[in-house]
Amino acid sequence: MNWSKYSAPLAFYPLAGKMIPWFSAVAALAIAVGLYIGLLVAPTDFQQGDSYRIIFVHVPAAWMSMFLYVVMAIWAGVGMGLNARLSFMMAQAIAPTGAMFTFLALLTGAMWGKPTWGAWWVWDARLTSELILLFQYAGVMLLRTSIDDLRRADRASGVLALVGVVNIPIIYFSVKWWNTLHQGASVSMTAAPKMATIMLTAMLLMTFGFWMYSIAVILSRVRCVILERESQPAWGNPSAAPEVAEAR
Amino acid sequence: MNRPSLWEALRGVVRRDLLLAMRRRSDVVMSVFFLVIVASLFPLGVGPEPAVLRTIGAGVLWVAALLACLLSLGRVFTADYLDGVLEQMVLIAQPLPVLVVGKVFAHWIVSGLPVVLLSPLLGLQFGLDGEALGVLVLSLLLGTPTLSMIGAIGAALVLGVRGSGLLVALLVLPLYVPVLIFGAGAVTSSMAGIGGEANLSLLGACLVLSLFFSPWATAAALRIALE
Amino acid sequence: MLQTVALSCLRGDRRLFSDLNITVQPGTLLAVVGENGSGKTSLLRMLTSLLSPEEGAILWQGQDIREQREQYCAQLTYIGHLNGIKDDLTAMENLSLSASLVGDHCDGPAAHAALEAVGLRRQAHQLPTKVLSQGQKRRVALARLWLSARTLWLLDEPFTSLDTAATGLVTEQLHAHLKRGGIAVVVTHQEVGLPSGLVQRLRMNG
Amino acid sequence: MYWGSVSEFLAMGGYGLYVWTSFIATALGITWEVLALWRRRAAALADSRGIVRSIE
Repeated sequence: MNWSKYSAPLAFYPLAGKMIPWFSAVAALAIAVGLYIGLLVAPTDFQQGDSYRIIFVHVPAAWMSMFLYVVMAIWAGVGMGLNARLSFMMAQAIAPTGAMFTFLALLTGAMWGKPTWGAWWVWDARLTSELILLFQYAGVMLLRTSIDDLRRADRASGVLALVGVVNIPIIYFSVKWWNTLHQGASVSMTAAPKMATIMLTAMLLMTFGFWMYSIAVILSRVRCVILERESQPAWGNPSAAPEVAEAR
Repeated sequence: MNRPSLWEALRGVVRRDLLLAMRRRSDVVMSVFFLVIVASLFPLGVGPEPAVLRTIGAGVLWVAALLACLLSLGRVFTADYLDGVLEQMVLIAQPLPVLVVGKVFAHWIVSGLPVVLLSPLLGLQFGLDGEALGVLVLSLLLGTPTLSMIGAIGAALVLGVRGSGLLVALLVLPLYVPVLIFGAGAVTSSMAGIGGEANLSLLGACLVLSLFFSPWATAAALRIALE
Repeated sequence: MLQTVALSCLRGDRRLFSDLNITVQPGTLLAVVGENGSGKTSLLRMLTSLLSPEEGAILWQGQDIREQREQYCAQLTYIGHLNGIKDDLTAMENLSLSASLVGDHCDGPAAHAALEAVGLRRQAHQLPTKVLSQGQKRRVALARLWLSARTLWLLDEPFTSLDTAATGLVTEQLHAHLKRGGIAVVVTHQEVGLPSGLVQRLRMNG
Repeated sequence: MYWGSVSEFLAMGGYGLYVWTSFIATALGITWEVLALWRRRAAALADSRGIVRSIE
């Protein structure tokens, strides 16, 4: 599998550069329209009042945080399976954006929780798994930065990302189980059972916008990673092959 | 062909680690001592009301067991990595994941089993009574091997990395959450009269799952660390 | 027969060597020499299958070692620059445990004989290796060669911290191994005292 | 348009603090990420010793 090892990152660099403006433009458009509908057009929710508008950023951020983690793990898995450096670079580029969305999901979740449940934080299954997800993003990034050898850093953080993918659903269901057991506040983030079409439109537009934004940012970051890695000193000037002296 | 049988290799790995643990008994004593101290500090911090202690008891003991396991993780592979025994183990002509199970089993005998055996005594400190004590021991018996299995992944990932002691905690603790929930949950639900069976069977499921997956991940991490 | 085909090695971002083609025939020894950091140890670790090659392949009896890892491991004895012995165990325990772990035949008398063959006197056999000198520890590690009936020996600087007498003993054992039709790859910075017809030299340039 | 006046819009039915904190935090997060990437890119380009010209 030599096809992707040296050529791919350098061939991908200009391609990514061409795609970034398009994704950025689509992202800006979708987010602008989504904000317009969500903040200006959509009516107040009769149960929750206007605090429900937080879901227009909260839900997309939470979805992106989980989605990006899975995508990161897939790239890492592909990288290990095919020994492809570009895959690891993609995984490396995804982590910070995913972590940021996780953080935003937690923050906006607290903002939504305070007026809705009267508490900044509840040990709800979704919030808890989101918190653990943040720790896992941090772990993957920390492990990468603590290992000096790039190849090893790629692979070790890849293994961790893959292990984490198994962990998140287990945590989700375990906390859910735990909550029902304690019979505490049976809370759910999707408190609105039948969301009006207009609200749903705004939320889907925002999600689409966040998604496009993520692609643009990740492509831009992977370009930085390619630059940083490929411009290391002594890259690509192989020393002479060793001489073999037969039966001296 | 000079090839050990799988059973021979597995037994050899366990035997060497247990022999080494016998030579360095102070390590084992220290992590047990740590557990006792942590468990004893909580009543001093929370206050001596028996009702409060009984409600937090299971959680505190489980967290203490988790921390004791975490502290001992450095012993699983680090010394072997530094003196070259690990690379010899990787070169044994048998599947590495199976040998990893041997290493983890030896680690559990040395660090997990003492916790299980000591837990009824510590449970008494928190006013846990007969049935709850039994469930506590059973939950630790099912849970601590899982902790060792999962912890081995982290221990293998951070081999030779600077600041590995703190890093392994950051990597492994998020993965310990389900075990903690089910383990402590088993005791609290049995005290609440619901019975701990559901939680215990979930703990068992976690153990089976970790027995299946963690040796592969650990073996992959070991090969990566040795490159 | 051990072969490398268009082998190249990358450490970090440094290319240590590329397009390396060597063949080691049964009954011969490949001495890998070169300055520090030239990739000698990396080459040896690739030959053990611990390090996977960036490009190219290593063939054992004509087949890629990655496709037959366990069969291949069953035929090699590797002694790295780390001794692979435990400080808290005695020389005897170390030797018999490491031999039985890899599947070499090793009972008490055989282990004693191996330790004596490498020049460790009886009194040292039951001491924890942490009280032994560097040279003695190296001897404990190398004693495995007297228990190994495997075809391929991969040794990283075997003569480090050995005195002349021990160097001679190890060289003799290498000679006996080659005469049995074995193959050895030895990373070393000193001459291997073997008949020149048996030795092939590979010089690595940094 | 749903809202009657700007002040009504800003008040968000009494939930202004929570709603606006969420939206502004998200905006700040995105802005921060884009700026950080911009600077990282500038630094990477400065160190790249003309590798970009050779590949683009």
